[in-house]
Amino acid sequence: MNAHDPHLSTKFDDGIAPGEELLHVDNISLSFGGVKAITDISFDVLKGEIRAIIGPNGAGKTSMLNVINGFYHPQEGTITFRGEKRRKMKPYQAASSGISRTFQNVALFAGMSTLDNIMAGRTLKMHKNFFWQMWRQGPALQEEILHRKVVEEIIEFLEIEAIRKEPVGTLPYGLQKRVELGRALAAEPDLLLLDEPMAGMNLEEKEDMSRFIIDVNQQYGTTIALIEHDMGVVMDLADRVIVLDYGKKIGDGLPHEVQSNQDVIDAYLGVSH
Amino acid sequence: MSQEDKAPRSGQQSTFAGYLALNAKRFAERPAFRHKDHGIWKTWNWAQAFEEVRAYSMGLRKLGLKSGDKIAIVGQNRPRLYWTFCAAQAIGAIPVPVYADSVAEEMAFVLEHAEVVAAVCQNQEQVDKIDSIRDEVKTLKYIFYDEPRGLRDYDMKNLHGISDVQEIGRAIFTEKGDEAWRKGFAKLGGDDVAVMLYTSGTTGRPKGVMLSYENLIKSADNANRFDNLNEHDEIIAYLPLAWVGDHVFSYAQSYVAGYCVCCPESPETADHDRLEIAPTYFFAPPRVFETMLTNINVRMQDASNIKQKMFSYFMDHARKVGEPILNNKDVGFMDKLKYKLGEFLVYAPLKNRMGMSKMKVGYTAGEAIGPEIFSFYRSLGLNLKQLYGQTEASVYISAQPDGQIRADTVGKPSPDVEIKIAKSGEVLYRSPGVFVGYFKNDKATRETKTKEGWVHTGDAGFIDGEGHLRIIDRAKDVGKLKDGSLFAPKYIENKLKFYSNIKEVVAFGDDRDQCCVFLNIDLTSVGNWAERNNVSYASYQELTQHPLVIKMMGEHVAQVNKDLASEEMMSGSQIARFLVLHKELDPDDGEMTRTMKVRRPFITERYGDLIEALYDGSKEKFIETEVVFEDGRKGGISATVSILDAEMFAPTHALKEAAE
Amino acid sequence: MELLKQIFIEPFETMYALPDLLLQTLWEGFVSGTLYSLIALGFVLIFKASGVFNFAQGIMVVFAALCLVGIHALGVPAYLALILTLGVMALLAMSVVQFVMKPLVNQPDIILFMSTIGITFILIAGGQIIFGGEPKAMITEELGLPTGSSVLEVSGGIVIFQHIDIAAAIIAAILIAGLALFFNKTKIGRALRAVADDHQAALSVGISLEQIWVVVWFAAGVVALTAGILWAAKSDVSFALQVIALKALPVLVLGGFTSIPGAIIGGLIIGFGEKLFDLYWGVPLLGGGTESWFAFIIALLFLLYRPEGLFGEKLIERI
Amino acid sequence: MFYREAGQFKATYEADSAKFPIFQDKLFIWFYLVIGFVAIPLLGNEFFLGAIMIPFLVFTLAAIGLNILTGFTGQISLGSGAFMGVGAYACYKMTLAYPEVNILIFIFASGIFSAIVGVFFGLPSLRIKGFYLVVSTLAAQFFLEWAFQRIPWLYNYNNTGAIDGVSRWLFGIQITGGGADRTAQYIVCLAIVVVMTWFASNIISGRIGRSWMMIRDMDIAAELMGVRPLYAKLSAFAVSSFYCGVAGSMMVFLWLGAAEPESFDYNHSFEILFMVILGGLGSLLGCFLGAAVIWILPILIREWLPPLIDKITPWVITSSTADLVSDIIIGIMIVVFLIMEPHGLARLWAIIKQKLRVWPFPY
Repeated sequence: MNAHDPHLSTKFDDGIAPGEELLHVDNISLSFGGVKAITDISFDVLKGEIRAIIGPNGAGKTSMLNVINGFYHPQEGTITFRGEKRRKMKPYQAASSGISRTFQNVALFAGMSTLDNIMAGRTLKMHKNFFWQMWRQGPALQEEILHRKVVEEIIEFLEIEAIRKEPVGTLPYGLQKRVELGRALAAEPDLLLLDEPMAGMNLEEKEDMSRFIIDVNQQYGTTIALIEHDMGVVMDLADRVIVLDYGKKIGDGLPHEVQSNQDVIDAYLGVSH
Repeated sequence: MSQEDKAPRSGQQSTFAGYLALNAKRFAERPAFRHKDHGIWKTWNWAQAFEEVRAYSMGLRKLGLKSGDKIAIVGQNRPRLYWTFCAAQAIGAIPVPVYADSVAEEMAFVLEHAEVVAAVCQNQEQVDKIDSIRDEVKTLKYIFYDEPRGLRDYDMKNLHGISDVQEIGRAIFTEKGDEAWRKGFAKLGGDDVAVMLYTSGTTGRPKGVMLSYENLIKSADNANRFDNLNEHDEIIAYLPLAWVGDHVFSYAQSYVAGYCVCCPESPETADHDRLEIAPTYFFAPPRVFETMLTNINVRMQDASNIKQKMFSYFMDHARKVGEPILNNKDVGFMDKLKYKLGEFLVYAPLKNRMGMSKMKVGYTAGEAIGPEIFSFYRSLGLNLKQLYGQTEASVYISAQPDGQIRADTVGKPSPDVEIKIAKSGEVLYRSPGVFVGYFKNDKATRETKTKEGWVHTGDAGFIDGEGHLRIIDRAKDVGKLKDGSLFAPKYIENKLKFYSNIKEVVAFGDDRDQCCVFLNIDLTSVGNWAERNNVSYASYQELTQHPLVIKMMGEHVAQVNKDLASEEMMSGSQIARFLVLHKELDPDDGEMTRTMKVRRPFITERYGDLIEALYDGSKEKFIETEVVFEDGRKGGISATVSILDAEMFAPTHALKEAAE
Repeated sequence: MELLKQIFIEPFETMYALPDLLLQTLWEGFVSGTLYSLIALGFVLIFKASGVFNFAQGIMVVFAALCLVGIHALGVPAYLALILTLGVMALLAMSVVQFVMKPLVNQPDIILFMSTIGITFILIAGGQIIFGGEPKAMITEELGLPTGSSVLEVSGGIVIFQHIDIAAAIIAAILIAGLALFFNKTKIGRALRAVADDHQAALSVGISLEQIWVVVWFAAGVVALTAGILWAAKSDVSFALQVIALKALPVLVLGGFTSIPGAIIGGLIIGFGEKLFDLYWGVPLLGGGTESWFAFIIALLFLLYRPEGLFGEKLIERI
Repeated sequence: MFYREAGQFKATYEADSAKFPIFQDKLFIWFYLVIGFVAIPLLGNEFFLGAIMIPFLVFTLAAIGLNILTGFTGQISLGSGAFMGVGAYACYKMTLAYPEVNILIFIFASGIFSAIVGVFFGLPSLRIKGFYLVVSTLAAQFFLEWAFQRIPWLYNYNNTGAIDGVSRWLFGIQITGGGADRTAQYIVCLAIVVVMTWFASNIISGRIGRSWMMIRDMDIAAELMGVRPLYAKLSAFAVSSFYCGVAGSMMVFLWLGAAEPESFDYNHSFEILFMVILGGLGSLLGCFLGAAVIWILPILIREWLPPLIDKITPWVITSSTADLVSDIIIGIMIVVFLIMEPHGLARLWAIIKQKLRVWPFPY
């Protein structure tokens, strides 16, 4: 039945073999009006892994994500993504080069339904011009339906069938986060940035979300960089962990290595610098 | 209906594969299956369904499955799982549907007992479950799955997607045609076992009921004729595949009549999907009708005053004339007119919201339905009926013919069914639907089925003056209080359960001084009540022990006692004391069966302390209970449960007689 | 070539040749600039304290002036009429807060903005029904404001300074200084700023949002009244004034929405700019009448260059 | 109550994403189309068509234009009156230059000119948001108004400084200029509005419409999903101004027959904004409802209020006072709607419809 339909179930292929370097961040420094948010941070993300960035509040985690997807422009340093080196880019350029993300405080399109929100994630994949859109027949409709099918796969994947046509504004927080993940996934990203995907969730929701993140990683082979506050979750989820504190990198390695790193322990226990 | 409907249908077939082939010819373009999948209803007509099943079946054979092999089916209602029945049967294999939500241990027992060779799973979750019990089920060789999600990287031997199997089958078909395959099932039929259904059973281990082709086809054909079902009907398949009802309604009858089976997208969306499809034939256990009515009432309570008034005005009118109109009785012109107005303003919209606008006939069975609930639906003009059935009978024992519907009976014997009442009061029946036997359990077969073909239902009942069967209780449950009064726990329980605030009841009394009950509140209904009355509570447990809740329960119990007092046989077993349980009875904890029937012995054991407290006069009792969470973890909850005396009444039937 | 000459050379030749005309234009620009600043100040007050972009500020100017003239026309002495008008403005402030701001608290800014357009409509139509639509003369003398003019001779020509203009500049300066003091030095002024920064925090330290709003709307009313009197003293009180009042918007754009000094400097830039442009470029090249759009186009160009205004704070967007 | 959705299932994505997925809604639409195209031309008199229906349609189209920008893309504009003017003047100049070309072509082509102007004044929206944009669009308003007055070429050096609808024919019926057939004008207007509403709803439900709404709801997230703000905002400005432009040329050629610069002053921009707010931001249906209320209410008040006041009170009011009264009522309605139902009449209708769908339940 589905043999000829487009599928998400093929792994997103970007020509980079698993385990090779997908993203490399070199000596990034970022400041706002003299206040340093990030100081000289370097790290890499390998294709196919789940990379976690952790650290106490105000450690510069979100700023780091914002730099990666072009929302903030670092004063120093470069970012190499899929072999292309750059310092400055516009967010939509980041999006079109294959970086997609979710937000700490859910940033859904509140006036639209779950379906439309996830369809929004397909924006970059849709090309039919204005005049076809105006008629909404033939190619434009075909394109719309083609992408609807992909979106429906995501809806099924995230088990949100029941809220397909609900306006997202009315959904409970946990579901909103799930829809947001769906939207990011709809872009078929090479690199998926998740900003505190489990913030404000209860235990059950956290478990669900962890499962989805792992599923995304395994089924689509998507490389994931995520920020998380909760150490416990990260240790189970991530392949490798970076620890930031006060905008500096204080640890980088496998979860258990990082966990036993004295600097990291101090940072989390709040030992003064 | 016209005479044609009464005439025997052309092309009687002996197997379901035969019917499928027939339907592919006679109803080629009519829809056979619908499935809400990825947001829209995908439809297969009979011709397509035939091709799908043929490819599937031929693929199965190619992979090495053969006649007599048992194939387990694990999952929710999905077209491909329904196809599995026929695909397996066509090569002589025997499908064994299993409750998808049963825990691994339960499943292991069934699979092991049935000696299944292959398991067809809906998705990764089920595959994992089956895989985890592989060691126990030595015979299991193959696992098939419907939804490939997450299974891509499984490195498991003999794991195939159904669509892969179909590919294999298609290849063979293009190469060699389907002659050999058709011949394979042509010689089947009659007493050959078509399916094995494991009854959950209120006691002991599940038993594998073997039903033959003749059992199923005969019953299905009779039932279709009884209710004039044909290829234009649609049914929504949402009940467990392993349950005989679903097997007969959504499989056997569908194949025989050629009607369309619609599978909802997911259990959560089942209600909405029913609304979209608007089935013409609908089955639900009383519980479902009850929940629907509760939801209607709860939602109406939030409606504006005018709307509420309008609603209750027209519902009162429906109660008065709705059933007579449905039964084609004469009512006054004004009443008819008012009913028409009510139809426009209330009844039709209500049926529309419930997805029952097109319902030709609906059934409820499995348990007694509250008379209020039953007549509510009927008064709306819905042809809701009751039937009485068992797995061992291929469902139908008795059913209510159109125009002879009463809440307290389960109807007249179904076509070709004979019923007799044993001296003990137990109901016995004999019919073409009577099962072949229990798999690997001759002893149980002999205990249940006599040499003459009579089957013990295990239920006590009687035939009333109009020839309708009435069921009182499980035969073995009907007992006596120490003072000799008759004690029918189910009867009492049902009376209580008819209150929307009460979800479940367990009555005790056999061989005891008096009758006492456990109550389970209905969280939807009581929670809503609490909201409206500003009763605050932090947990289910707290709500159950709230003085106002207990008071309300006490009032319900008193009302039931008053009822009982008016009945000659029952006035002796009025409820003396009651308590409200601090936790909901739950199949995960083993307190109920998967079909949501109370497991009395288990409860007697588990809550022994509470029962004791009911009879020793205590005012309250502390209890600690172990519970199993959804993910399988275990935990404990504890509470102090209040125990109260119920208001009892002097027998009124005697007084009435005296007054006359 | 001819055009370039007309744009880049001839205007300056004219300026040099007729310094009295230049000086007169500059003075007029200065006076209208002060008045723009004053109107813009009304916007800034409300915007700072409640984040509301009060589109009705322009019509409040007209309404206040009309009210004053109208009450005086009933035979009420000028100063009493002034006090009564202040009362009306207070009443207006309270009604706006009670019936519009309070019910709309926590709504998106855009909704609040649109509600002030609604208020504009009500005030325009209401003002016309109560006071009539025809232009009226301002009661300049009765209020003790100077009339007449002084003449200054400049290299062969004369420059006329209307006394009312001088008074206007002085009164505007005093009012602005007073407001600046009020904001920086008084307790309630500081509270206003606290509210603007963080509603929740302000509430938690016991500042009543409602009172604050009434105060700022009233203050904006007073500013509007002053602007109305001064402007109408130069022309007449009429509804055409509200279009002029709209020019406070480009002033805000230049100055930044939250900055009082910005409002002053922005007003002056617009005031000087539009007079000079119209005289030296508009009339000879474009047929005149450019004052209606000059301010807006300047603001537009400025926006492209520096969206946050001259003195506005640069926002760092967070996600 | 009227809705009977049970059994209306969707077997294809086309059907699922149809404009009127519910059968009863389809019926309503056909009903309204029949009323609009058949009943009204047959029954309506000169006054009803000329003073109520045609202006209603013209303003509906302008409101759709503004709603695309403000309601769907979240960019406020107070320049729609002037954009209408651009359309009107462009159409006037074109039909004078090429009298033989069908006027309908020019009515549509005039939209292109106002789209170009709209894009120009929309440029600042790339850098600025919200209130600042009001200033930019007011700049368009005042500058264009000035241009209509001061550039004689635009009004063909008429002594009056006004433009008038030259006479043009369509299928042998005079549809513009003095003595044009009102009924024909009405039908042309209705056809244009129906077609353009259909286009608008198509665009809105597709990729471009979605990217507008993404910008409106959360511009940062939109950008990070790959929406280029430049394209999204400017396309909204272009489409919006196109609609306003067509509405403007309809106003001159199919309704008023003539226009002067004041016909496009900023009061018109307000009026259209009010239609959008009252009707419902982000709703096409709202444009119809808003235009109906804002256009028809004052007419009713003007007709009914003076005699009524005359009869029941000792006072006498003129019809211009009645106009002021309706202004106040509209102002109050705006405030009340913003407080009670910020999404306007369309949302009100949506709520009623929802109630009817779930009838007799409240939700």
